[in-house]
Amino acid sequence: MTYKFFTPSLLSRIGILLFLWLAFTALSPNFSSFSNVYSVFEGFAIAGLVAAGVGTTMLVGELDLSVGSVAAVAGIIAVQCTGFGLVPAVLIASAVALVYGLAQGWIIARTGINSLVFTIATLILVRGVAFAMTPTAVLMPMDRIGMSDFLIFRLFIFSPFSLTTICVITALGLFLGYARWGREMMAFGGARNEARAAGLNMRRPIIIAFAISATLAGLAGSLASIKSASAAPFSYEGMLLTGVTAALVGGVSLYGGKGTMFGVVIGVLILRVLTAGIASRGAAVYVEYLATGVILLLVLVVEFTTESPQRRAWSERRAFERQLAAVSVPA
Amino acid sequence: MTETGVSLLDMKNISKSYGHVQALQDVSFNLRSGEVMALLGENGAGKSTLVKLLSGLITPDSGSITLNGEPRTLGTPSAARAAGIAVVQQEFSLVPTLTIAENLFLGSGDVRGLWTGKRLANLARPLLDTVGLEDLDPRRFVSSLSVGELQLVEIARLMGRNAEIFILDEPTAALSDVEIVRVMQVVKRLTAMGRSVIYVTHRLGEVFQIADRATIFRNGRSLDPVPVSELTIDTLVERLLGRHLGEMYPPRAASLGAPRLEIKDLSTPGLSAPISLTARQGEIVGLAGQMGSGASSVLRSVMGISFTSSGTVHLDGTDITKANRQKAISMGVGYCSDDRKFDGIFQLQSVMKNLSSAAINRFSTAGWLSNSRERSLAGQVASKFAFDESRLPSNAGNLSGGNQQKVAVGKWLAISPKVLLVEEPTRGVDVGARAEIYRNLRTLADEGLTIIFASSDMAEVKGLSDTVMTFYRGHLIRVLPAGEITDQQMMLDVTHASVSSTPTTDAVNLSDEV
Amino acid sequence: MPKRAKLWLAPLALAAVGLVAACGGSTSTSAASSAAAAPAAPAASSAAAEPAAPAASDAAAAPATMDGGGKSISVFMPSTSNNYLAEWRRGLEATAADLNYQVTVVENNFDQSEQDLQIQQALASGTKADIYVIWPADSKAGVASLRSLSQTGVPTVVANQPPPAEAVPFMTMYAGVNDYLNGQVAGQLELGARDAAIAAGMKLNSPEGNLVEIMFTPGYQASVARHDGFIDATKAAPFNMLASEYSGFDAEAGYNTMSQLIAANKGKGIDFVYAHNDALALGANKALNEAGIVPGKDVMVVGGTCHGDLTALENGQQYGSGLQAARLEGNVVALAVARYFNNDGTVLDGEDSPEPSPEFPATSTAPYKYNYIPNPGLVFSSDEAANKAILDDTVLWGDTMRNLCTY
Amino acid sequence: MSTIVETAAKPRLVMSRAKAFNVALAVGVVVVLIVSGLTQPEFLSADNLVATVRAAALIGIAAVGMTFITLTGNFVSLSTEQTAVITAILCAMALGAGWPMWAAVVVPLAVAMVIGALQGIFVALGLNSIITTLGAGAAIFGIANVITNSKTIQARVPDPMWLGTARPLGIPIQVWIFVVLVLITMVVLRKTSFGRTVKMIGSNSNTARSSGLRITRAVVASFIIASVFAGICGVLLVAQVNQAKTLNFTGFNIDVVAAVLVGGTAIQGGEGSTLRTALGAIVIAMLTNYMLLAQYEYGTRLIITGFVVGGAVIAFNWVRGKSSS
Repeated sequence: MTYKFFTPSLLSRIGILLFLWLAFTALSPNFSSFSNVYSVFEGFAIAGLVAAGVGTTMLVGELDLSVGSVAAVAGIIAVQCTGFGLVPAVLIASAVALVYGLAQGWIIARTGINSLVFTIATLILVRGVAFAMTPTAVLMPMDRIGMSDFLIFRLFIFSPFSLTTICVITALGLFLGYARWGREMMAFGGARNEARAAGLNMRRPIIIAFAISATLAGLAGSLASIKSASAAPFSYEGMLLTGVTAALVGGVSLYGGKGTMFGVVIGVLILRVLTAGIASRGAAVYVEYLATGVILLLVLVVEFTTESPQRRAWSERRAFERQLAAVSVPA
Repeated sequence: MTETGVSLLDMKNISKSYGHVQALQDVSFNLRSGEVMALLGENGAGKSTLVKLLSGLITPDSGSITLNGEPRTLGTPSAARAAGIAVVQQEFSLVPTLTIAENLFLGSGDVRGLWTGKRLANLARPLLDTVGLEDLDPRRFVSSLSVGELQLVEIARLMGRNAEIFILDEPTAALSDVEIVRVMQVVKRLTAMGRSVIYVTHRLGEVFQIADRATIFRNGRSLDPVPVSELTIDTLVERLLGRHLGEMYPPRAASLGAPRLEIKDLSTPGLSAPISLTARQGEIVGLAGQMGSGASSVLRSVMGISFTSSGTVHLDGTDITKANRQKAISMGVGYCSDDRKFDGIFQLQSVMKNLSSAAINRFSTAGWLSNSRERSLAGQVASKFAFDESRLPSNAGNLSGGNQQKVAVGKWLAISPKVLLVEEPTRGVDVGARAEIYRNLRTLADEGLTIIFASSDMAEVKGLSDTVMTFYRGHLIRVLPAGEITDQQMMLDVTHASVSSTPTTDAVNLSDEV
Repeated sequence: MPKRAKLWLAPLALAAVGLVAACGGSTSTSAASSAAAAPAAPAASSAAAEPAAPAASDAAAAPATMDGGGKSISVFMPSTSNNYLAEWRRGLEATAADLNYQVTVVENNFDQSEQDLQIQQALASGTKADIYVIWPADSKAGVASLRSLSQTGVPTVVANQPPPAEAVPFMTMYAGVNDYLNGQVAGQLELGARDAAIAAGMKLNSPEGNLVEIMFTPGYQASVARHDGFIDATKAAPFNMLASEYSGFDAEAGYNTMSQLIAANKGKGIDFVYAHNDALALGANKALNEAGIVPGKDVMVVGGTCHGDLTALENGQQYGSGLQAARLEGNVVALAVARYFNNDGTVLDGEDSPEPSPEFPATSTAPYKYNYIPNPGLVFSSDEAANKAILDDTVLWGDTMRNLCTY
Repeated sequence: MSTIVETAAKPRLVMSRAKAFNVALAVGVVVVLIVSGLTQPEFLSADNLVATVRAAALIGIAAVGMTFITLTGNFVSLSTEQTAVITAILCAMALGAGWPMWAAVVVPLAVAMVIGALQGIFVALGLNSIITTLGAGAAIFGIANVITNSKTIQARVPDPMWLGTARPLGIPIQVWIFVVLVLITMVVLRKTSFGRTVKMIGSNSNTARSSGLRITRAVVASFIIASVFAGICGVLLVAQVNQAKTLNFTGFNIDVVAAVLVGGTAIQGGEGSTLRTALGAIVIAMLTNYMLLAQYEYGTRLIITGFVVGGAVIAFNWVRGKSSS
């Protein structure tokens, strides 16, 4: 059993994606037009960044719930910093997010608190920071509105925004697949006790994962806000759910260690095709909710049935170990 | 087997206490280069404290450690690693989702930057070769390896970190005999390369096979190391317990009652051919077999855990073939798996709740629990299984391995069972607690309970059972009264040595474990 | 245990991050002065209302002279899982159908970035609509999208909330509610309530009368606009404002906020309540009743946007309401579009703030830059039959208030 | 011949864990009360305290229900909000259609029960609870929109339902229901074999299975309880405001989870109590109420709430680590 990239579970997801695409094309022929592909990729740009970030925390067996709030704060910072130019503004906002992510990761690694629990607190807290930063509710740098043009400038089916996302996700995928620290994160997520016994630094993977998720959320929030030429403190609340859903649909396990960035990409594309397809049919948003719910349950069942019994026994065993590990203090 | 090796590690007058509990008291330990030092002792005698100390997880309260003639402190795991001390974990430290090569370098920091398959494979090759895994592809996922291979990969990893002193903590506990042979060969190879090995084990037979000297711990104190050549099993046990063991195994049943559990032509996943067996009231049936032999499949099938494809199971004449677990339990069948941490005990619950967990119905009326009935039920179980009642309120996870095992097996008494099915009744349990468990099981059988257990420990099967059944690869090989089967025959059966010629003579000797 | 010792650092580190972020914020917020005095309504807007009432056939008999000839209106709006938006959409579609316009709607889930995308997609597809209507997802955000729509040369109508002054050049016109006006109407109603209270011999707890204001959620521009309108309308004879509290949109939120405000101001006493919509007012009424304070007798409650449960208006527990109807907002958009095409794309400067009229407006003249809906304030008394009559007999643009307020 | 040589003295610490949690929460409540009473005298008025508990009631009821799911080791339910919404809508529709009150309450709750049971069965089959409830929540919300056509549903009950406005002994009925449900669930968890099973599953589901405990039944029942309790919130809302729409209960999921966590229930299951969850909900409500009285800015309020939730989970984690290490 050597490395197989196209596992049955990944192939089944690609199948779902193709099916959705063909179905919508059949319903409305111009669904496959360049412009639509372009827009699917545009949507992919934001959701992809968030899903990749949240997915990374899921890969190490944690979950960062604060991404939406972080994106909102980053968006506000970026919009406020547009005076320095687009790239510096995005970099500053992402850097603040990075610092935040490092701090959050450090606390989680240090205290050993379940991140699902801890980030519920930061989700509230950081949202509060967003409100505290914007007494006037919505920020609009009208004089610098032209900046958004660059982000939606169209290159074939891509824009600078979607290209940025694709580059970032590719880099992240390579990092997780081939860099020492990335492999350590996968090892850590896959089998925490074993990784500890192997002498792995038990904090680094967590800190890196949370730094990545916060940075990518910050990047997504700042780019999206500059693109909208506005930032509001209540923005991006739905980002978390989209990100988690996409990662799950893409085959990232909530228990860690299982999943690839390519899977995340497929997951995001499935959701984007669904959203674009449903919106283009003029249907109400709640139809999308229904469809997302069905897709999630479908993926769940597919997962459940394609997983081999040994693999399942192994995940059960590991879930059990995590349960035990969660109550003991990390070394 | 270099008796002349120079002293590599010298620990003198080490003491360590946790609160007011003295774990190590004035302990001395000495290891020469190129030797295998067996480290023996019951659970709680201080072995694991010493191992923790050597691996840098804890620091001693007093005493000195000298390594290669230089005084050392091993305050942290990384300091211990840097000093060349490596622990081959009892619970494996390999990550199943990574490849062998990746695992070899995980946590070492030796290979920085990019981890591409080819680069790692090239680096991994020589390491795997040294532990006799020449034919293993380093790019394979660890999840596809057998337990023995895992252990060897683990050793290879430590080789890669230039470890001088290998601490093997019960390396063979979960291995089949064939794999044990492989591990032993590698241990010999290590010493031939001048590395030293501290070999912690409960299996006394292995001491004679592999160790040069043995250090015995008793109640937090160490005895002077003794060359193995000067020891016999009897003297070893005597030193270990500080007394004569007497009979490890209680006498067999004088007479057996009526047939209680009748299995006819049972076939289930794990069995290659249908089997039949009849267990009588008061009888202890031992199913001997290596991992994957099908011995435990029989138990799991009876319990309704795994699917029974054909055949019948009758309990006192009632057909329970199709019974699920709850039904089986209500009929008076108890089952204890070989992995107590996984599904034997509730580590975070009190011993009392553990003991009563299988019998909630017996102290509840229409769904309402009665605390007093629960207490008295747990008290009865505790006294039957020689369990200290004052421990009922403590969390099961805080008990020693032996006591945890007693909880895992003993809790079934709460259902007043007719039949008790046990896999590996004494895995990872020290000698003293073993004897106690054997005695308890025999007492229960004498009171009329039927016990069927599966074990890969041949001595245990022979010593405890009234009837022995041997299994090999899904086939029932032989059924004999325990008194009529020889160690030799059992070992041949379970390794199928009579047909295949793989096992060495070493394997046969392993059965003389206490 | 030395590891635990540094645990207290954790909250500190968090605080530091928060502080850094907050400082970054406060320095530059001042730079981003929001000019925007213009009123706007919230996206996840106010109101809620009754389902029932026969979903009111749109009595909107549109002027027959303005046939759209099947021109296409492309609408970008947030989710109709919000009942106000759903009613708005129905109003728009009904009038558009009467006037022979084709409507396509693209919804987003109150997500500005999603709306940006949808607009980009629409623009990239190359097939242009004859006119665009955009209801910005995030309050006043979405300027960039408005701008890219305007750059296509296709006329663009902004709905529900006018853009800030700087973005006005990007829009052809605005059609919808005037939240500032809505606040003013409420202010005038509250002034009337004070007169009525004094006339009825109600003892005020302070000479000006103690007032609490219950607003929408924080960050909604409509709250700001309504608050400003209310303050301006009562500038001459201000109330003693005890508290101005953010709440939510539904009755439960109104109830919770009010019950806590009652407790908080027990010593001072509350005479007047201004709730930004009638759902909040309904919840506030419940809380007041429970506390033994009878609305309409001990305290005067005024609400904003009208909303399905009209019992408080009928039984006189709510003194008055600024009756803003979601369907009219939809009607007025389609109407403005038709007037625009009927006059070859002429848009007059200034604003059109029509008086409430029973008939559906027959104007086919050119639209104005700002086309508002009528937003009458209705006063209710203790006479239930009379109150019901007000609701049933007040007809606005061809339908009764009761029907308009029921969605 | 006992051969047990063991590190003693652990049991005492472990036994005190539950007590330590209760003490921690009680200390938290007292500190909040003292500090707030000193700085905002209105805070301690009986009316205000009742209003605060009333404000905590709905979140508290749902959180008490969700505690069962958490105790079984299935983390949390992310469909609580949507279940409450759809129950409220069905209840309002039934009342609007002229059904008698008992039927308008019982039938929607039965639907909530079915919703919970379906999710419970999925989870008991081995599917991940987070994904199951996330998907179910999305689907339920979609269905809620379809059946209401995005309109507000009016209950049209001429007189306010007593279920919404009654105040026996001057205390709102919601508070009574809250208290009664907390007491019932406390008894259920401590005194029934179902409650025992729930905790044992959360402690180690594999051992629970091998001990013959009825896991499927208990997990399904836990989801039913959580779902029905969420449904009760929906019914109470309708009783209170006479109407329902899909946007009610926005943000409810997070609030409910926060209450469970501030109550110190172990997220991995097996340990926790509904009383503590209830206290968690009340602590959050008191904090919110205090900050409202003290006229804090909205952003500041969120930041402080975040700190309190974070502080609580850090504190509980610390207590837990101390008593189990």
